[in-house]
Amino acid sequence: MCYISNMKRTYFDHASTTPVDRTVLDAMEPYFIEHFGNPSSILLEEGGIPHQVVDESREKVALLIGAEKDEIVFTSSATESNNLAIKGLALGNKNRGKRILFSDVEHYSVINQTDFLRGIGFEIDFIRVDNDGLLDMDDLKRKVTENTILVSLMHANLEIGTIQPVQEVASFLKERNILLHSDGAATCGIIPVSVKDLNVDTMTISPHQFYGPKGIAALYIKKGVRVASLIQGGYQEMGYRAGTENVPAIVGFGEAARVAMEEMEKRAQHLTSLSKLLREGITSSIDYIHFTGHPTQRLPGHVSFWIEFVEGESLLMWLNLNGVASSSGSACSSNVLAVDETGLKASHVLTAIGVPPEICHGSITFSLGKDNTMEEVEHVLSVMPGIVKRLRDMSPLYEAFKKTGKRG
Amino acid sequence: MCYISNMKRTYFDHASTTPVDRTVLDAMEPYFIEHFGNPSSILLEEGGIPHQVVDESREKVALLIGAEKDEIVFTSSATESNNLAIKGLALGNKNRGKRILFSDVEHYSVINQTDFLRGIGFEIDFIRVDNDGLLDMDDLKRKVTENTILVSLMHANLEIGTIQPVQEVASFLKERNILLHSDGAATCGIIPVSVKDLNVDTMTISPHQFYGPKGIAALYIKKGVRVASLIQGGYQEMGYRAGTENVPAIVGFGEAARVAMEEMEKRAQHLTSLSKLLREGITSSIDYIHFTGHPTQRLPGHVSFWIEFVEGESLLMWLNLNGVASSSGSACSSNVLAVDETGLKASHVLTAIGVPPEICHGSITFSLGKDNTMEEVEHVLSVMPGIVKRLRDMSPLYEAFKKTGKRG
Amino acid sequence: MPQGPYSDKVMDHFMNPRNMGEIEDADAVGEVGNPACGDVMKLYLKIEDNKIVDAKFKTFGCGAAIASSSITTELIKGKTVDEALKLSNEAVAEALGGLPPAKRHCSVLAEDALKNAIEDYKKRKGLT
Amino acid sequence: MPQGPYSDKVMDHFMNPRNMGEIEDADAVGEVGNPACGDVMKLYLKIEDNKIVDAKFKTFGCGAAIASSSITTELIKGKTVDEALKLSNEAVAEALGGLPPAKRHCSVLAEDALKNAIEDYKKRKGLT
Ligand SMILES: Cc1ncc(COP(=O)(O)O)c(C=O)c1O
Ligand SMILES: Cc1ncc(COP(=O)(O)O)c(C=O)c1O
Repeated sequence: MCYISNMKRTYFDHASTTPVDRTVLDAMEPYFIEHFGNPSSILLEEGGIPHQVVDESREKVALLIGAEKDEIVFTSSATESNNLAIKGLALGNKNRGKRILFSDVEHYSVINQTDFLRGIGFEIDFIRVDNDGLLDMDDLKRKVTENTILVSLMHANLEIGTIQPVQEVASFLKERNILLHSDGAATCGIIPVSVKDLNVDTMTISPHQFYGPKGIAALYIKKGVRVASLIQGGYQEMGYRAGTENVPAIVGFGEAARVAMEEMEKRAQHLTSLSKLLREGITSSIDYIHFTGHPTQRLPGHVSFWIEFVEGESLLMWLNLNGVASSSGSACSSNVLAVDETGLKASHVLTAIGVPPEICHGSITFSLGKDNTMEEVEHVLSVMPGIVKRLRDMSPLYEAFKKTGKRG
Repeated sequence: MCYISNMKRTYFDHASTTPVDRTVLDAMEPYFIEHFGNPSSILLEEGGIPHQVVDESREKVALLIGAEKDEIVFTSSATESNNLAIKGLALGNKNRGKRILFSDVEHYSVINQTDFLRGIGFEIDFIRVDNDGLLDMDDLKRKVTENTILVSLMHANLEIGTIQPVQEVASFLKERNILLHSDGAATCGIIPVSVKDLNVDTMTISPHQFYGPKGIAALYIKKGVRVASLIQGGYQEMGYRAGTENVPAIVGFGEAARVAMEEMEKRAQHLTSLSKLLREGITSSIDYIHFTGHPTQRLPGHVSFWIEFVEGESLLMWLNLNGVASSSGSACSSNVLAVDETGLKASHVLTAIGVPPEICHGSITFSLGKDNTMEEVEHVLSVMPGIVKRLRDMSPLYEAFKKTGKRG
Repeated sequence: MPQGPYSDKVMDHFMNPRNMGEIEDADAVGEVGNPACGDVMKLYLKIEDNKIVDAKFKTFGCGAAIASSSITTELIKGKTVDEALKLSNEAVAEALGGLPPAKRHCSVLAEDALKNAIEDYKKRKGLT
Repeated sequence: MPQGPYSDKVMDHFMNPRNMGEIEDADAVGEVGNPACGDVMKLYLKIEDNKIVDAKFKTFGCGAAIASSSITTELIKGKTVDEALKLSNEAVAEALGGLPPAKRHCSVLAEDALKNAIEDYKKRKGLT
């Protein structure tokens, strides 16, 4: 779909995935060929270095979130971590109760477990969020029952950027002896995270959102918390997750974690100043625009909004044609390759924050990264108004609005 | 544990893992940084090439085993593939019955699912093998009941090398409408495999045994067969397996599959001639040695045995000190880092083929690879007799045997 | 360069929509879709002697919806009303070089918009 | 180079076992373990004036078992029988620079072999 070839790209979709840092890739390289050995073969010379570097990476990942080394379990993705956490906590604690609560804005890798969990005897309910995307504490209190064993509340949502009051929720739950899983895919490696302060029982960490490799992630499991394994086999990852260790990816994860800790403050400052400009620029040049998520409790470098009379996928495609990569919670774009139309529902996150589906037709998320520049922000600001105008000129809804002053 | 440093290594443990081929790593490289995009972001230019190469790799993997492209689901490891296959087939077909049969020689990633499956209401039974490790068809027939929905029979076992009569078992099962999963981690990419001829419903494929990367594997799922997903989330892998695709690893898998197909015959010939020499050499220089597995229906380049009065771990360690990497089904070596002694049971595979535990104390497996040489075989043959003598001289069991002529 | 989910034809019509706009004195107007579902198509026809002499559209929707509207105006121009009525959604999708399965409903929407407009025409003419 | 599961001390005793062999005219012999479990240790002692003047072993088993036997012979040589009896498996493991958890039983086996040999000695002397 490259019509305007050779155009310099402005990548504002770091929430989706990031390139691997050169230093991270360099760290990984020796473990494909030179030190390719199986870390479980510890009686062989070939296993020695791989075993050791897996251990060192575990330490680095633990440091990033203030955990102990043996509280870190490597998995293959944030999705797997979320599945291990929720199914594992559910199955490991099923004698204490069968009721599980998800926030309304959890990622698909949490909410789409609902059918599986119901199929094996659990009961799922959802907790509301307010218009800024923050968990509704009153609704939480209403929905917690004697039978409740587990709550899943993500640390931050990548579509709207809101950071949840995880610590506050944890305090409430601990008093009732209810477990708390938090999906930190959007926060760990990006903002400071301390699992001890947050007081969570499990937390998902995903390096391909902070310049680490894909195909690897981790789950923090607090010492003493019972988590049943989802994938059984050999005795890797202290029995929580079987399968030969993906050594190069684990090493890359460790290196990405180390660099992220070192540069976190610097990166966040850069992101915050760029996104401030971006937001201000959009606000002043486009009317009928609505920013989503919490105004201050949000991810750095994250700007999300929807625009009246503009459909998300078309906007995303036009931005792309102008060299800008963004993402869209639009009904269409997320699942355009689905086998049928069942994937084409409005974003559950937008619905949850009360965005009216008859006026909003998809949001756009710009998630900036450490290598983005002021020039890139200016480029986006220079193309946005024209695209919006073009799409509105073409829209019968906008035509009707102009004639009647009425929406929807 | 490198006491004899700088010694040239003879790597005879390809069954455990292989180095990544240089051509495979070269193929992977562009997808870490240059084409790092998320393949699901197909409306972005960044997603185009990643999406396309994932598709091409799927095709290459399919070709390797005679499947259709859309019958290949990427997972993170052979272990995950076995878990997806067995739990997925069980849950996807639970209305038809609750009984599942495993062969006695399945890998841990199959047999260690027993507790999980029983916990969600399934019944597991085991099918015996004969002394060569081949499935006992009579025992299969005895154990199949009306309630049986699934049998798991690996294609070949990496500890003893025996290749199972999968096709024959499939024919028997198809008549009874029973599903068949086969773990092809030891065969796909090494010997010719046709899922159509074998007539299996699902099959595991693992590239890190044939010079592909770790952290990626696949499950063949025959069209029309119901497999429930184990890891839910976004709509990747046709819904069978959620999570952002591990693009570089998938590309490496595809490339390894392509090269494996091309070189399979050449590699097998080389392996067969080397392993013949190795076996003959060992036979003529060491007494009281017992080769395991089937004499002819076995993996190329695979030599496995146990030696009376010689303990497996010590033998493995001495081989290692002499520059030779092997693996051992020895009680000790496999789980020396386990948290307690529960891992120190005799190999279930040796027990299954009727090796007496009071005489056999661990087997050794030499699994050769494409880059091994005649000189390396000769090196192993030159050090083996001395090591065996040394360990026997030290053994009170051998002392007793020499004095009394009695074993055990 | 690799192909995205959309054919070159879809991309061409998305980027350079044909006959986009309004016909002030249209002889027929069709409007289908629902803002809550994310797609609304409005089709304007100028009809002389039972022949479609001009067609324009306005569409709110995704790339496939815009392309489907655009190609539909091209396909029907110069056709008689009866010929136009025979235009199926499959023909629209085919003229676009195919649509992803999840986007087939966009071609259906285009067919519906056309039928709706022709109904309007017949109603105005007192033909129904 | 990275450390394997075993300490340098264990590796040293595994590769260069001290006092390996038989004492033909031993004053005490202890044998513990079970072939089916994979470890058998045999300890030979030469005892004069209640003092262990020589000790040798033969061991069938893993690296940790061999090292545990070897270090035990070193630790008890020159000790009185009563002093030797105080040797604990923890002391054996400690003298080896530690053992992996799954291998602790090997030091227990060494302690048992020693106790077994001293029992044999006492029996021969009519001390029990
Ligand atoms: C909050 C959150 N959790 C989990 C995931 C799943 O990550 P992956 O697809 O890498 O498994 C995502 C993906 O964007 C996410 O945003
Ligand atoms: C036959 C078989 N299946 C599955 C596996 C598991 O492979 P992995 O550890 O790569 O998941 C192995 C590992 O050696 C194996 O031999």
